[in-house]
Amino acid sequence: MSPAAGSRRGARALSWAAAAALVALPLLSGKFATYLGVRVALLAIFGTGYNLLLGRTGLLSFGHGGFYAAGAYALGLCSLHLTAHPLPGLALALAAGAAAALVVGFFCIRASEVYFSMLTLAFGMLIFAVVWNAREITGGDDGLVGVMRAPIALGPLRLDIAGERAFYLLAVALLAGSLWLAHRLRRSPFGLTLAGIRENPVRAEFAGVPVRRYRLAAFVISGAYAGLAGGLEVLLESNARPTMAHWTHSAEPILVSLLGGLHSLLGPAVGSLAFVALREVVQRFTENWMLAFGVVLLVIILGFRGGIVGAVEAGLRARRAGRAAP
Amino acid sequence: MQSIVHVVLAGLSNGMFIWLVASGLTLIFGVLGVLNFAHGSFYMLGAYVSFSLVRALSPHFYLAMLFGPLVVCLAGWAVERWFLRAVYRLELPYQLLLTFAFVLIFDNLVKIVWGAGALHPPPGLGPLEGSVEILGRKFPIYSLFVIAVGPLVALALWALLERTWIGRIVRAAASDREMAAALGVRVPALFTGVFIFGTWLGAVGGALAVPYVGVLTPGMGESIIIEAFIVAVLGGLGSLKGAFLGALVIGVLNAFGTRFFPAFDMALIFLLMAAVLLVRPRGLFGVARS
Amino acid sequence: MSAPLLEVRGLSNHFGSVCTARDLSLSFAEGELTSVIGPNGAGKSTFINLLTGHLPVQAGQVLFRGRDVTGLAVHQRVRLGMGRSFQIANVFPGLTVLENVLIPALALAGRAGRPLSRISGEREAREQAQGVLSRVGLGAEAERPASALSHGDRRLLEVAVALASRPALLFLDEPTAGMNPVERTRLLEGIRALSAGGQTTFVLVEHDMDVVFALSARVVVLHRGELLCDGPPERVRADARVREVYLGHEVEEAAP
Amino acid sequence: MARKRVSRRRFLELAGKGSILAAAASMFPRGVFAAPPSIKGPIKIGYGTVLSGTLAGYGEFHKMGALMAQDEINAKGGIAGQKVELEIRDATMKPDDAIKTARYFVDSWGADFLAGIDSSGQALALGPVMQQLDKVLIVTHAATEKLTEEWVFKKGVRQIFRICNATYHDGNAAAYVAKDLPAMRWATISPKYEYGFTCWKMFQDTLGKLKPGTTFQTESFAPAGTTDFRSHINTILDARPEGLYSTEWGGELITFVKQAAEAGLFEKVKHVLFPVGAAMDVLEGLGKEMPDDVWISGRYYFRYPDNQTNNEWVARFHKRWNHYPAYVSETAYSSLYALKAAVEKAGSKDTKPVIQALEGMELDTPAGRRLFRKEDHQAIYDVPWGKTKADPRYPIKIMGEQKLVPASITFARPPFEGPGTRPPF
Repeated sequence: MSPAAGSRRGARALSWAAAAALVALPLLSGKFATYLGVRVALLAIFGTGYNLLLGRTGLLSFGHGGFYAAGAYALGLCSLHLTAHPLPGLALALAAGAAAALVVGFFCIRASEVYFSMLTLAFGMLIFAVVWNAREITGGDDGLVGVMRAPIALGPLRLDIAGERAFYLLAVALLAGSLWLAHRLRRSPFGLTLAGIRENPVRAEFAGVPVRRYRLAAFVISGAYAGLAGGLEVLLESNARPTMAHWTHSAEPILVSLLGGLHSLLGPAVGSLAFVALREVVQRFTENWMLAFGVVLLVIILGFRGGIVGAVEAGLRARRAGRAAP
Repeated sequence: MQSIVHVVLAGLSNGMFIWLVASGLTLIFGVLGVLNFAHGSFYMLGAYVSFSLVRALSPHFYLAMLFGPLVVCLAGWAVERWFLRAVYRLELPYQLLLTFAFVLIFDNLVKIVWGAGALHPPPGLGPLEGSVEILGRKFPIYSLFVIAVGPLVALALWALLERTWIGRIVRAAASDREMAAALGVRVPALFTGVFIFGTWLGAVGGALAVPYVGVLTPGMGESIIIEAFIVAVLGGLGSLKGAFLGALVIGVLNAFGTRFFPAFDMALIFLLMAAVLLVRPRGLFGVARS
Repeated sequence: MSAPLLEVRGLSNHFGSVCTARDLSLSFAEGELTSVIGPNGAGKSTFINLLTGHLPVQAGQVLFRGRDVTGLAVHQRVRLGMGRSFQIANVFPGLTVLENVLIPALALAGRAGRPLSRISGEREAREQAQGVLSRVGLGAEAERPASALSHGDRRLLEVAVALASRPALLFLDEPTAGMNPVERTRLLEGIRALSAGGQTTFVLVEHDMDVVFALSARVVVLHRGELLCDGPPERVRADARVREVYLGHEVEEAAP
Repeated sequence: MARKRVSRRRFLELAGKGSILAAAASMFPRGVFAAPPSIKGPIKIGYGTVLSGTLAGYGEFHKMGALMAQDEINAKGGIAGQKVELEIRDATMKPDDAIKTARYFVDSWGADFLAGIDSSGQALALGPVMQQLDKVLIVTHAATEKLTEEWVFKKGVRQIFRICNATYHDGNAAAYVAKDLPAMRWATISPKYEYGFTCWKMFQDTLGKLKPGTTFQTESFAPAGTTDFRSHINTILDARPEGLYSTEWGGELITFVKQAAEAGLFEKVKHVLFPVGAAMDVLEGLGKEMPDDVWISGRYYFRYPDNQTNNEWVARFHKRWNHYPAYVSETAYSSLYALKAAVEKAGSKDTKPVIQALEGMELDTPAGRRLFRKEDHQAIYDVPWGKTKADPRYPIKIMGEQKLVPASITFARPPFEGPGTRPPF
């Protein structure tokens, strides 16, 4: 075994340990931290899927709140009218997010750049308006309330997720699954092709890639992630609301992706952690959290273009280079 | 008939506000290639600063509307010179995020300076106060004034861009900034100037909105910026002609929608934008940017 | 005799009031290295854009191996065996050189859409990609990001990307523009060799007359969207109208 | 020392009887309570309200009331001898932020009680959360009747109480005012969300029964954030109703009134009802631009009741903040006193005994005597309706002619289903 491979293995073990510690931390530091941990996990799922579209395929959507809401209402309605079992609900949420993304994507995918963004914004807001106005089904702006967190029953096995910790572990497990899938997608031929589309759609087309179809596929996958996150949030907060589809909510995955780093797998997850933690910390010191948050955003955009992950990587690289030089 | 005329008038006056905000947005996009989320904040700042000046300069409210936006230009200058300049070369998401950060900052600053509560301008608009009877129904003189201001601004902008040497330089820099730089145009300074001018337009919209809306709140720029975005996109990004037309269409359509198809009023402008973009992917007068 | 590789019938195109293609009809035979020349604004790039599907055809027909491809999307034509390069180097700048070539190789193999398998496991496509890179002389650069290549190497890479689709017919739009003499020679030698290999038929759009007359078996001259002359180099060189319109223009341009 | 013992004995004695006076006495205690052994440490109250965005002004008014209550209570010995600690946090108007705020207060900060909450969506979303957190929440602004009917009464979320009046007042009580007006054809411009829909429906149902033959011809609902009501106003003018009912509120009501005045609406439609028009932000915002002879009401009106408790409070409030109290100031202020009364009555700050103490409790507050209805935890108290008029003593319009429609006849009654549960009774 070469020393380099040994240190790589060491680094990998270290990062796994760090991840495990990070996951365990909320469990050890009280209920509220656990609750925030769940929110970080949900936002991270939302963002990780979203970044397959933004960071990987190069499409800036302003409508993913709509798919999030589709998932949320799918789970909510399923739970209230069909079965409270979380698994069919989550499956339905995922499918609803994907289906909504398929329909919206079909119309939007041919537009380019800003026009694509604005079209997705329009469709997201249409979903918002529909949810708001379909009061009989959705409860209007009051939202869909009273969804309960039933246990996951698999034959004789029953997983109770009503407690914070259990639900946190479920959310983290789903996040891990989401990250694993995103990781596999990124290093697959499909992921490479998406990156090619991001880098140069015209060249990709002339390389024999049906660009629109691939973009649509990425759009639908990210929609499915959004739907899953939306469904999970309904389980967490026991309500679904139209503002989930609002463009301000669609902006959140963009924010966390940029915050964490657009071009890395972990970027959105790290960005979600930073986003939730930052707001929480700032809010303890000042009512003017918007001001503080705005300033932090400025610093990150102007100072750390690769996001947090990018900055850390650059730092590590510099250290390694510094060590190698003498 | 009476109803239709008044619906159209209401739509026109509303459309002219959107136009004033969208014109600055469009100009900035057309020349700098930046989508400025913070443009709504300049609208808000225009309203607040003018509001304070109205009190100080009472009863000459029009002076406040003249000077208020100029004060806001300072904010525009600072944003462009110290921050925006750094992200011209970056992708769209970074630009949006940067300007979004300023939305948060300005909203919060306004709250700190002017308070969280809504502010209400005192009455007193001199000759523009009161209403006139049109077809047996009252219509505010001030709204008529706004309806007149919109096309005047459009005309002035057109003349400025098409008929003056500054306009020629701006257009040259907009179509090819490297070429303009090679010809000796100081592009950074020009961009700063255009951004300040765009800021001024947005702030004028805000100043004019003070008596029209009657309420000032931190965050008042957020809803109008979305409408202005839609108008700018509908007309074709970078096209002032398109933005003007788009604002008229959105204003009037919204008024008709509220009156005749209330079920759709929240979705109407989005439906319209989606429909236009599906037929014309670059808006009404949009051209491809390289 | 079998059908020509590519046949164009009555192709016309307008940009507003400007006519960029007027009732063009011609065909390209397999294995015959053809150059398309013409003064600036002659409609050369438009011609290629129309043939490859980059621009929609307003009137006329394009047949590839006897099959009507007029309405097909770009990627479908590529799959059938039509490839191209662009006037300005057009690669995937953020990816490595190998990845650049892998994308068309995977697309060709119908494996680009595989979502869960690993790139590193795509043996065949990788071998093919490496092969193409070696052929254009970029084999050693495989792991470098494309954006780090020199201008000439980037043009070579673009040709490699196009070749990786294994085109039967490859349009190269001014492939040597901006290259230094060494790079140019290398590229032209490569093209000559590949053309002789018989797998790919080349159609070049060129400015450089030396290149055109040294390489081509046939030269097509366009002028203002119209076919001015079509034949072996010697005949085109001798054609009076070509001399007047095309070379006259060249002389004009060269004059200060 | 002696005084302390007396008051404590008096307290226990009264509490033992379950007397309504216990609460009233504890509202302005004369002595300092010794801490009963079960109550330890400061009483921590987490207050969530909107402090950012366009409605942040409401949060400021909440804050004024809550801070005043905290300071006054602490100056007079705290709650059951323990100091009150108040933390006010931005819960925005979004349900998820409200939930996060509640969880922060309870799980992180260690709140004993919660209060505040502005939007109906937030209140409804908090239902199951409060059950899970098992802390008392006193809602001071959100008005949806579903909160108390569905969550508290039907689903048994006993932790939630509401100290402000509900949509019943805005819908049903308005109908009682409208029935005596010479107007048979009514129209509305109201918010395009559940609150606006619900109130308009209650108004129609109740008025339709009170005065058969009344017609409700036109409705124009304005989405949240509307800044241009001219098309809505045109809709109403076209329909030529005799009466206009509008549950627009806050800044949007101000904008609406200004634009309606410009369009001459108040000359064309003689009878106008603004159920939340007596809100202080509206009265201050419109000043003299508020037209005369419009019927207004709210969740509290600073000149009612005209008694010592209220008048002194309004004076203290005005002195400290240079504002007249908004209704959320009063509900915020009284929510702290309700908690004080409940804790002292229960002799504990634990959730269960405090809920028991609050249920059925009567409490004298600036807004008058409140009764927390046992079944649904809704505070029953009266807020007057009045016709706007100018008064030289105030920079704002106040109520001239007043009309009191008692809450007891306008609030829906448990079990909220079947005959006799909705007015008119």
